[in-house]
Amino acid sequence: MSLPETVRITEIRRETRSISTFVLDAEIAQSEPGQFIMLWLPGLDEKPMSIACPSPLSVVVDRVGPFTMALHERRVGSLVGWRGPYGRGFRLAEEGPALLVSGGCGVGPMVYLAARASEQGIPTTVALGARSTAALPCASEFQALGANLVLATDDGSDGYHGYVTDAVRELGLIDARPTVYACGPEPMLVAVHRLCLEARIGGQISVERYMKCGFGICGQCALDGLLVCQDGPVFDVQELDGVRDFGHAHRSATGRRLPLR
Amino acid sequence: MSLPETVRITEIRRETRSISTFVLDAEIAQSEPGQFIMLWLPGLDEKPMSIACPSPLSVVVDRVGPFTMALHERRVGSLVGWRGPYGRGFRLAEEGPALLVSGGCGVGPMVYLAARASEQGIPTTVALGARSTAALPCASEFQALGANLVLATDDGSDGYHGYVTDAVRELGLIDARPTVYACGPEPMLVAVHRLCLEARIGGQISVERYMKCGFGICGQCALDGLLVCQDGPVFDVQELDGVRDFGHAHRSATGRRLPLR
Amino acid sequence: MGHVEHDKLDISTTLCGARLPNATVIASGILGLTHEVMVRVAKAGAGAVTTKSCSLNPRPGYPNPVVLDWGGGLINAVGLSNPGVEVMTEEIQAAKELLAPLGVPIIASIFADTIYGFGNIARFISEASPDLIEVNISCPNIDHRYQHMFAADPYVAGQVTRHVKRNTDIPILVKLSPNVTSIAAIAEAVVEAGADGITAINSLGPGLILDIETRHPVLAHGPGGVSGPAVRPIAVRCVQAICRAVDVPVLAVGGVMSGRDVVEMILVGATAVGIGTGVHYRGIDVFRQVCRELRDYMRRHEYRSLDDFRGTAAMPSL
Amino acid sequence: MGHVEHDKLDISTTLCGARLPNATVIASGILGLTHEVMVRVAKAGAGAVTTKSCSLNPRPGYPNPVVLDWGGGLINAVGLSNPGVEVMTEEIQAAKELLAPLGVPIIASIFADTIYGFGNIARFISEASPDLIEVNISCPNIDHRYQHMFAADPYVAGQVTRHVKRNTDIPILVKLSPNVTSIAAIAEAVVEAGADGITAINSLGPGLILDIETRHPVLAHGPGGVSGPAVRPIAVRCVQAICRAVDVPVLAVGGVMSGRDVVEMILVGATAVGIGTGVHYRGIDVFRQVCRELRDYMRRHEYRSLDDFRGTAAMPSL
Ligand SMILES: Cc1cc2nc3c(=O)[nH]c(=O)nc-3n(C[C@H](O)[C@H](O)[C@H](O)COP(=O)(O)OP(=O)(O)OC[C@H]3O[C@@H](n4cnc5c(N)ncnc54)[C@H](O)[C@@H]3O)c2cc1C
Ligand SMILES: Cc1cc2nc3c(=O)[nH]c(=O)nc-3n(C[C@H](O)[C@H](O)[C@H](O)COP(=O)(O)OP(=O)(O)OC[C@H]3O[C@@H](n4cnc5c(N)ncnc54)[C@H](O)[C@@H]3O)c2cc1C
Ligand SMILES: Cc1cc2nc3c(=O)[nH]c(=O)nc-3n(C[C@H](O)[C@H](O)[C@H](O)COP(=O)(O)O)c2cc1C
Ligand SMILES: Cc1cc2nc3c(=O)[nH]c(=O)nc-3n(C[C@H](O)[C@H](O)[C@H](O)COP(=O)(O)O)c2cc1C
Ligand code: FES
Ligand code: FES
Repeated sequence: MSLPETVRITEIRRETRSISTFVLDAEIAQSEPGQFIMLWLPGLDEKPMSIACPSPLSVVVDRVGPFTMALHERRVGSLVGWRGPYGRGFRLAEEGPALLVSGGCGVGPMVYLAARASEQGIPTTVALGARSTAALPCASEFQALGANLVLATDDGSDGYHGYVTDAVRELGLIDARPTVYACGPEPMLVAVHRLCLEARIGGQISVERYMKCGFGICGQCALDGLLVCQDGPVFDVQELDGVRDFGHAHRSATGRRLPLR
Repeated sequence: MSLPETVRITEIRRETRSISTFVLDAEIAQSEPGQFIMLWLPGLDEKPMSIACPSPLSVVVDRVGPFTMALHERRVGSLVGWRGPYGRGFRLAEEGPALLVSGGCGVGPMVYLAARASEQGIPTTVALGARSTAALPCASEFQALGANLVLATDDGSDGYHGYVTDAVRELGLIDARPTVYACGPEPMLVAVHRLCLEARIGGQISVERYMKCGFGICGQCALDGLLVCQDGPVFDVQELDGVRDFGHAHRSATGRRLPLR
Repeated sequence: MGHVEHDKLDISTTLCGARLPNATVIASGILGLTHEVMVRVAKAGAGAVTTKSCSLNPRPGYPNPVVLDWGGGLINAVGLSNPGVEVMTEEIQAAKELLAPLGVPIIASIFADTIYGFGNIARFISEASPDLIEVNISCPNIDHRYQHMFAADPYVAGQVTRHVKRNTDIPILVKLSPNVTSIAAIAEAVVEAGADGITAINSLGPGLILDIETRHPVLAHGPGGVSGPAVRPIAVRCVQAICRAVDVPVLAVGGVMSGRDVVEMILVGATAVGIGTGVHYRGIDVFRQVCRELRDYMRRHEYRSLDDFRGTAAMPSL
Repeated sequence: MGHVEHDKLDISTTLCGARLPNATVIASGILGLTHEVMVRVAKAGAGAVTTKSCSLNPRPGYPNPVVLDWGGGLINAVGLSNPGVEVMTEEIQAAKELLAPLGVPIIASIFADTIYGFGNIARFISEASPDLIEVNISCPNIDHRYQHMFAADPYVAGQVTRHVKRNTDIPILVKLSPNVTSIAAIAEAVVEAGADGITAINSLGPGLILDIETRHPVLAHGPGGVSGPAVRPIAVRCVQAICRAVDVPVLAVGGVMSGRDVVEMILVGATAVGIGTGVHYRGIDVFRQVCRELRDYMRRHEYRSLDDFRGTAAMPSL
């Protein structure tokens, strides 16, 4: 059964100008970092959102369009629906350190993953990229979890000046041969993908595609022959090797293939 | 779910000229003596039959009309359907001896009950009534179970000459204040009912009424406000006290109330 | 505003003039054969009882199996067995007397195989003075001699309604079938013809289930009407479409198992809610349980009566 | 007679001239959007693949939720989203090439909002040379501007069929709706008009499910078509009625989850069997699993091919 359960928003934490964390009056009994829920605004629409915390269920949402804007207008006490968890999440490698690479709104699942890594005593570095200081979300959460935090801003207003993937490379963050976990804009993911293959280190990458059902029925989220909602959203670097659409094309609500960005 | 399961008949044992035991390739995981199944002859009809043994599932069937006649024409290997168990069975009293009173085709549940009583080490007498010796079913089964067997025949060809209830009374079978369990023609049941009330001993009586659903939905098996298929077929003597239809009226397939016999 | 007291919650309703202590009704064909059992159902908490559909003459119905649980609900082809109007009249009279002190009304369900026949049976059954008459024009298991159900054609459905109205002063509910392309169009036709209210839905289909080992249908009749949880979304949609189309009370039936389901029906506009298959899943006690769940919902939402939320479902694109 | 060898069991079938290595087909609207995924489904064991229904122009469909699991199956109102015939033609061509070595045919599903439109889209899609064309005249979630589905009226259904036939040489299956009083009458009309085969059923209803806390329908569109286990008895009955009424192959769809369900459809006369919601319950691997279960049944009954038992259901009273 996957009917949305409607629950109240119990807390809204502003992370940046456009990103907030929404805490719901719900718990997910079993989930993995990287899995997502479908978040429903009754009468409007329903969209995939990564689980940032399973209990209380929280999502970190960037205001980018009609749905996320409407969500940002909701107040504590508003009713929203959710169903899930869906998809395949990150599988934390037991050996070696973890390097979490996150850009933009890709931060949600990383908060959850960092918490899980911290629980398991895995030494963790979080490389967080954004346009500017003001757009860097959840930095304090990562610090509270004991992660080593590396910031990168496009405008150099904080941390490394430039792309987060360049920071990873130039600051030697892969020297310790960590397993890399990445979530964020696709160009960043492509860079991480290349990095992992070149350095021959393990990597897992969370990919976004347009979703309708969320559970492997509609075919809307196809990435070549892969279904992002069910086979992903997290893929091993190897699984994405040779995937034609990765970094190149996504599909609109009609199913039409469109070049990325 | 109550769809009939179709299974093969694995054995047919002739008990009397008109009564046979049919053994099916099926087991009932949990049941009580007195509970019944609905036995289906695909393309023909489906009728209630008491469980004579849960494993392998067996019924003892008297040839009285079209359905039972058709069943008696089936051979080992024929497919029949069954669903159940249904209803409320006998609840064996832990204290004191058991007296099983059975007439005609009421013998099926008694075989099961005697087996249960024997398992529990309850001293058991079985009073078995029929028209003549040739019509006395399952006598050897009861003996094999170690029950004290009292026979009664209408024509005196074996055992007590007369009704089985008179045998019970006159042979002092209730002197040890047993709990009485009865199944058979309704006039016999009425006599047992009266006997139990008069002697102030516990009694449980299995009643038959026309059944359609077998699970409390159609209302066809109504005995006053009781549903025989669900509240019965086994009732405590007390529950039947004051029941207007008991011994007096039953209902046909239309639901019309008709005088008994 | 504080919480509404549980016992101040009013779950009564008025259905075509009949006052129901609560909005639950036992559906026709479930336990409605004899007065003692109907009284037992009322005592178990039903707000109204409906008789098994009754015809002029007694009918034995089809051989068994006539109803089975197939996993998603029930499938039935009972063949409209009933003892005939003469016996049913007595049952209704006996029931009325015993139901009166409970304040529980009785609905007499009738059917016939001709338009005129419906008028006849309505006249006869009226002698028993049931509180309401439900006109069953929608049994999916009719003999194949009749090309269509009466409920499949707006004109025929209207004619049946007219004949019944001409033969009784008791308010009538016309019971509709979901096995049509537009149930709203049928509803409009029967209301136009004088129906005081509508009952919807009768069983869905018919459906067909085979035993693949013997290759026989599991029901003796072959196909059978489907009811229970599997039909609930269809029933809710039908009730919603009817409530939007016509202005008479609707007795909503189909797959109602819980207080949640009752609420759903009332949200789309139902006046009262029938329960059939729910009796199988939750026992005769289903009425009391459902009422408790309904009250829990009302308390949580601070509704004091069913009117506070009846028909308030948000319907985007209809 | 000894047991039939498992690998000698022939579960292939011929559907309007197209040879299917096994009788299972993925139903339209399930994973049939892109050629890579369709090829994956074929590799997972489907005997044929069907594309998502395609229209002349791209359609984004309704907002989410468009499909949900409600317990008895799925409810969907996708709004017939598709990338339009131009893109779909490319997808079909790409798929054909990759499916050919597997021996798996492709069925192109089409729809339009006018009778003439159906002819148009049939002409365009034929350029991709799909093995079969499935004409979807039966989506229950069409815009309310259209009073009826095309599948609700024998005349209109026949006219659509005629226009499609005039515009293509590829054999066509017409996909029918269960939301009519007599699906057999519609089947007769489309066969009379030239349909080479029939697909039945499309989703049931529509149904409606509310979230009682917010009082909103759970689907953004409001009502939605019901599929899955809850509709299987209805689908079996429809297929049985169609097979009795007309003499063309029937692709049976609706609630098929297991080999048992495939057998049931074949027993009432189906030539091939579609699976949609089953992919949700058992994964893409459902095709392989179902074929194994089908073979187990055939071995037990010593059937060597589907012809050995097709249409052999005992139907008492129909
Ligand atoms: C698995 C997954 C997890 C996600 N997790 C998060 C998260 O934790 N936080 C967050 O802020 N965002 C997340 N997103 C992205 C989020 O779903 C979109 O930002 C949101 O749908 C935008 O909707 P909109 O109406 O606000 O903007 P729009 O203007 O409609 O769209 C903006 C962008 O979002 C994408 N988008 C729109 N609708 C969908 C859809 N139905 N499915 C997928 N993408 C869509 C569009 O392709 C477009 O690129 C996730 C997406 C996926 C696929
Ligand atoms: C709970 C219960 C347990 C039973 N157990 C046994 C048993 O173990 N062995 C056995 O031989 N018989 C048993 N019976 C009786 C058996 O069901 C009938 O003998 C059988 O239905 C007769 O069918 P027929 O077509 O052969 O005869 P018919 O000529 O149709 O009927 C003969 C008699 O059986 C009764 N009967 C017919 N149909 C039904 C029905 N659907 N439900 C109930 N009674 C019916 C009639 O009232 C009539 O008195 C039981 C009945 C009930 C209610
Ligand atoms: C065994 C059975 C018998 C029925 N008999 C009748 C009947 O006689 N008259 C009638 O109008 N409806 C009859 N129905 C239909 C129910 O009244 C009801 O409309 C239908 O079952 C849907 O409701 P439910 O899902 O709550 O059962 C019958 C249903 C069942 C299951
Ligand atoms: C999400 C979803 C989308 C569907 N889209 C289409 C469609 O585009 N065209 C069509 O003819 N049928 C469509 N259907 C109906 C299915 O093809 C099928 O007829 C129906 O679901 C019944 O089969 P099932 O129970 O196996 O799912 C869709 C069904 C679902 C669940
Ligand atoms: S979103 Fe529907 S298959 Fe992935
Ligand atoms: S046989 Fe149907 S209620 Fe007892």
